[in-house]
Amino acid sequence: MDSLLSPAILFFFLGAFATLVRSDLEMPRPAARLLSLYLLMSIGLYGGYKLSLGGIDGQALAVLGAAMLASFLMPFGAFALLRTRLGTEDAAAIAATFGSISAVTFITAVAYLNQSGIAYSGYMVAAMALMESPAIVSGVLLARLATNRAAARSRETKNAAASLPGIEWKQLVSEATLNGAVILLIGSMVIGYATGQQGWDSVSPLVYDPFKGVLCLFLLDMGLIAARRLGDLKRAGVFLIGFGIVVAVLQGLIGVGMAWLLGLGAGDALLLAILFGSASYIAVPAALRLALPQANPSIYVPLALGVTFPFNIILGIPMYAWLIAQLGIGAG
Amino acid sequence: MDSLLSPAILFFFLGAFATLVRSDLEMPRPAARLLSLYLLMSIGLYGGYKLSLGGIDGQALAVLGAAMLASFLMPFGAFALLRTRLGTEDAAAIAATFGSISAVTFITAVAYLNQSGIAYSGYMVAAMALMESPAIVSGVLLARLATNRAAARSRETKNAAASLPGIEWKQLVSEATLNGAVILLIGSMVIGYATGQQGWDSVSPLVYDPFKGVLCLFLLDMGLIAARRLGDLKRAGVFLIGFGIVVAVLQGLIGVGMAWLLGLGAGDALLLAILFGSASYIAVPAALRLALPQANPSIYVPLALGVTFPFNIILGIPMYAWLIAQLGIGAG
Amino acid sequence: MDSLLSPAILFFFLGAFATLVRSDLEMPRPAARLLSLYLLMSIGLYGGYKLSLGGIDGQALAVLGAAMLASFLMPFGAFALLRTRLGTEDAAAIAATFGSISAVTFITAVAYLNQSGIAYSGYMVAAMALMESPAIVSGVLLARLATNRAAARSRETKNAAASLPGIEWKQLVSEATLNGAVILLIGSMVIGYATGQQGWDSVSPLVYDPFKGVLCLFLLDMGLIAARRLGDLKRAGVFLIGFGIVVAVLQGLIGVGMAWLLGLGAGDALLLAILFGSASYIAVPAALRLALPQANPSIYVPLALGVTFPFNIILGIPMYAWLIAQLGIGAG
Amino acid sequence: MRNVKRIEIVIGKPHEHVVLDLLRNQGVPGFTVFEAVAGFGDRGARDGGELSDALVNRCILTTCEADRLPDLTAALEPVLLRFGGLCLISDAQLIRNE
Amino acid sequence: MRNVKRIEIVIGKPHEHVVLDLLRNQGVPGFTVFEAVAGFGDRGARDGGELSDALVNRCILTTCEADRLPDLTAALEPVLLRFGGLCLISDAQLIRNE
Amino acid sequence: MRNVKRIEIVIGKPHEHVVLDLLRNQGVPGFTVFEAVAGFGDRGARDGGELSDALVNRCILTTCEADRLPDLTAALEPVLLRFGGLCLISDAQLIRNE
Ligand SMILES: Nc1ncnc2c1ncn2[C@@H]1O[C@H](COP(=O)(O)O)[C@@H](O)[C@H]1O
Ligand SMILES: Nc1ncnc2c1ncn2[C@@H]1O[C@H](COP(=O)(O)O)[C@@H](O)[C@H]1O
Ligand SMILES: Nc1ncnc2c1ncn2[C@@H]1O[C@H](COP(=O)(O)O)[C@@H](O)[C@H]1O
Ligand code: NA
Ligand code: NA
Ligand code: NA
Repeated sequence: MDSLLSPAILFFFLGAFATLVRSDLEMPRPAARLLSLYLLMSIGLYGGYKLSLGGIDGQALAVLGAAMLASFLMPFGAFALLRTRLGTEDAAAIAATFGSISAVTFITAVAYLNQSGIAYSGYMVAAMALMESPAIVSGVLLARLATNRAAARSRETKNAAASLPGIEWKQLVSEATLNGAVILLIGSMVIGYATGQQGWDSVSPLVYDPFKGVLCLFLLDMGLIAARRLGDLKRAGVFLIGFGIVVAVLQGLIGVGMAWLLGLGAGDALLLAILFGSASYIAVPAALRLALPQANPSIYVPLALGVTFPFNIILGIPMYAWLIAQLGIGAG
Repeated sequence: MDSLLSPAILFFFLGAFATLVRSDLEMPRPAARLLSLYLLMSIGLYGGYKLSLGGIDGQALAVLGAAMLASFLMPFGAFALLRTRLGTEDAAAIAATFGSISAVTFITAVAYLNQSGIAYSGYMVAAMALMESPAIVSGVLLARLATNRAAARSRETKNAAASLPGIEWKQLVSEATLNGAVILLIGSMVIGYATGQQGWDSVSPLVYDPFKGVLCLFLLDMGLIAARRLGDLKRAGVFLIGFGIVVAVLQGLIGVGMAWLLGLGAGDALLLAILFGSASYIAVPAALRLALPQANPSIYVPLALGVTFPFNIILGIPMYAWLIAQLGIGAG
Repeated sequence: MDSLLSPAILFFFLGAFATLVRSDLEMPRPAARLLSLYLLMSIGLYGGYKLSLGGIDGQALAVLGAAMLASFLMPFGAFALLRTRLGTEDAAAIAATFGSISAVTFITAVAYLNQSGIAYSGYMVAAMALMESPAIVSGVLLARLATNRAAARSRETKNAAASLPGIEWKQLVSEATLNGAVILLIGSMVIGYATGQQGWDSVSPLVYDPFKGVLCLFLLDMGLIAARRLGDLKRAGVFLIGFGIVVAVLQGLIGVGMAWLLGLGAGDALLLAILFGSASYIAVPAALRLALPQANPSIYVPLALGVTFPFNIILGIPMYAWLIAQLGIGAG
Repeated sequence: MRNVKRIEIVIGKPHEHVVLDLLRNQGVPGFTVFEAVAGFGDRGARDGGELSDALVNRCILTTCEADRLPDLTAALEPVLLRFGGLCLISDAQLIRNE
Repeated sequence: MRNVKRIEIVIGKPHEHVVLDLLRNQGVPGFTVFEAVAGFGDRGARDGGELSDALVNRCILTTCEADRLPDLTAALEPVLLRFGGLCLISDAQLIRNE
Repeated sequence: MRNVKRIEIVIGKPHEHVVLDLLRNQGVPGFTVFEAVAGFGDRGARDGGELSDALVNRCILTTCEADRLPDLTAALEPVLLRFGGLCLISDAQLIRNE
């Protein structure tokens, strides 16, 4: 469990501590955005560069397909569970965030693998990028199916103005897939792939060498922000907090199982687990504000950011790594 | 034409693509400003450092003088052409932007030279810095000469309040030369020159090693912004778009000719061509808003940014490089 | 006095020059904040890393204790002097800023030592962090003691609403010690210490290699800002400007004396002198706005920023270094 | 100097373009957009702008003639009902190069 | 659309939380916060925000019912007297999902 | 709490100092400046602030006594005619440490 002692994780604790003791430490919003662009661009270029060395084979394609499908399907299960306690749109929104992924969790897992000397494949970055959007579509679909009749009933009342109109599918799919984070990630990967070794040599002094240091700065800010969301969590209640851990772990275990089925290496298995088990607080919320405007962002953002994210980077990553080693996945 | 395949250019395309598909990808304004300060400081320090190794000789002085003169004179020709279609102030403003230079185009050309292993001189950075301002002065002068009488005629009308009052030359020259970009560029060059090898060794891990990577991030943003200006361009019309390419190339060719006359090396010749043929969207617009407030920035900025800049970094640089090689300039 | 020729100091001059000639050069606020977070994090990690190599011995503890005590006591002398000319709260606020320290001055001194090849100890970073807060407490204490009776007298008048109510000591101490800069500094030091060599290797490409370059960018901005404060200084008058130099030097000399008493090495002696002799314009003002709201920030900030800071980085550092060498402190 | 209606609209950044399109359709002569650093309303706090636009609010300032106001508010109301946020309208005098 | 009081408060960033706590206690339905880039008042210029929050101003926009205004201003006045800044109150019409 | 005129001026950042000098000359007691992230008016869109100040708008909020208003607007009008932008004036009540 030495991930607990990496500088990046410790800076996350430092940020959370600063917020909890009511310090005025803060990272300006535009600075945080710049760091986040940097991280997405870096991981994209690196994935593309690794792909340019290896290439994509049948197994890679299988992983990509399975990842996308899982991202689309997982929200259905989560939604059913959430509907026992929450309204339609909130349930659909939370299900969507948990079907999608957290790029920062992925990046922290990559840093963990690098530090532990465990190899992983460039196409896992592609898997991450492809898992961002499908869950948004299924979230909206779920909300739509469930509210179809309710909307009809309330057509005359004032709330009708706020009810879901017919989904404009084209617009929805484009919003889901053309999200800034997705574009930057896929675009950087394509550029890293296209420019190969020569391109990598020219950009790696920015995107590779200082990467871990930048991750420290960014996780410091994540700590500041995540702890600020704890107030919202109190209102969310025990059920949701439990959901944010239990369902994340269940999805992570599905990822481990799928890695085993697909015969992935240990590094790729860890990354798949963390993709399945992480929840989005960047790409998905931005899309959901448009697609599910009645869902309350003060519920789905704090859950992904204040519960699942810290759980994953502190406990989830070493736990899955341990499990994968125990099961002997990729050890053949 | 392998400049098309450098990561920086590809990131420009990625940014433009993201805007065109209406993605929400964006670089926060303060982050873009920081990157732009970084690029100016870096190129200034590098030029100064190179100068400290070599020194300034007679040829260098001749280039600097010729560059400044050209920057002052070129707007007269452009203005005459533009007046056939546009009002005085708009014509003067566009002429000024095209007489001045684009630092980012220059920097992209420097990256191109580095990648192609072609040498160039440190004083070319000085030439760039010195070419920023003279065109602003000639632009204002042109507007003044042309509106002198019209202003007298309209003195009684309401528009008089908005007409050009007597130029305050001292203020104008100071605004033109004390522009932030000019000061940072020249100041960094002086500092790079004064602190020589020891200074360079202390700053190069910031200003040299990650330079190409930062250029990628910055060109990503340039792509985002340039594509956003395409709407303005439609209103500008075919004449102006044609102007933005044809006049740029004409001026670039004057640069090539002058390089030939002055007996410059191939790298310096390319940089001179690109200085002559590029148009300013940073330093000049800021000065013109004060000096020519009636000129419409939604015309002169999009032209320089949305037409001439992409043309130069995509086609102009390799084209001039090819021409210079064909003519055997600097190959002696 | 070759500190005058380091790029960082020259960029400070460049920034001041740009402001004085009314150039529009500026660093966006969020960018300056990011650089300042970087510098604090870097120096903290570096100090912690150095501590992890050496460790803390009795001498280190003596230095830390002496530094904290001095930071608490020095404001009493300064306050007595300032009360001859200023109101209670303004005097207390200025005394507090001069009892505290300037992290950027410290960092510039560290860069000076590195460049001159003079060694210093990791625990000096701890000394800096510990000296940030005590002076805030003594400043508030001084204001409280002095206004106790005055407040009673004016209780009936309108100004009473603005008079100092009973100090909430718990809140004050927490605000003083939980200031963002202090937390980041101490937190980074702890992380640097805890993660040792391995942690340092992973972050040093960000926090060490480009450090001097970032300092250039930051001092450029400090120059821009400091020169902008010169207008405020005129209103402050000759007495305060003299105070900003003479009292700074006196405190710096106390630092030199204490270094001699404690038997410190030359590098540590210089750092102690500069800690004693510098004044805070980051952490203390933020805390004072809450603790002494009647004190005018347009007096205490410009003094620390526009007088004492430039004096120290231009003349103070080389002067103390010269003195320490003359006195043979740390020389065997 | 003449009388106009001063209109300010607080809206989530993801919905900003909807309002701006609406204003353009209503023919307002111009607008100015500010970004909020924090907000609080029925749906909790909005201050997580460091990560995504989902929790960022913007404020749009615009003007219209008194007789155009009813049309504009009628068009605006369903948008605010659907996406949250608010609109404040007051009387003002305008100076401008028209 | 109904009549409310539009309230805007300019205050130093270090004192922002005092005002926000006060507003919450007074039961305002929501607020929006903007950050100023510069300010000038009795205590000189406020434009050194690059280094610390000490010289940063914020502006809080909120609303209240006309009959709640006296309570709110009574609570606000001592805070503004103590910490500086100002409060502007005007009449406005509100559109909102309530 | 007393009546004042609330004045807000939207102006290009390159011209901001002209307006601020004017306000100081007119003796306003203080002002607060905000930066816009976007603007639209007769001269097209203003949202290219990433590169230079040319396309950045600022908004200046200030107050003045009712009887000083005519002087102030008379001084302001030619500046707005020359440089573009606009000024909105409304009635407000002020709370402040004066
Ligand atoms: N009474 C109010 N005054 C000012 N801003 C408000 C008010 N109510 C809501 N807002 C703003 O509108 C946003 C959305 O409000 P809501 O949909 O109620 O959560 C909030 O985050 C605030 O920025
Ligand atoms: N008349 C005014 N109009 C607008 N803002 C003001 C006014 N007076 C003061 N301010 C703002 O309030 C802050 C504090 O004012 P003061 O306490 O007078 O220095 C200033 O920095 C300005 O941002
Ligand atoms: N009616 C309006 N309401 C609010 N802001 C406006 C309005 N008209 C113009 N502006 C602002 O003033 C700037 C300059 O306007 P213009 O000179 O008409 O292009 C615009 O970019 C807007 O930010
Ligand atoms: Na997931
Ligand atoms: Na040119
Ligand atoms: Na001190």
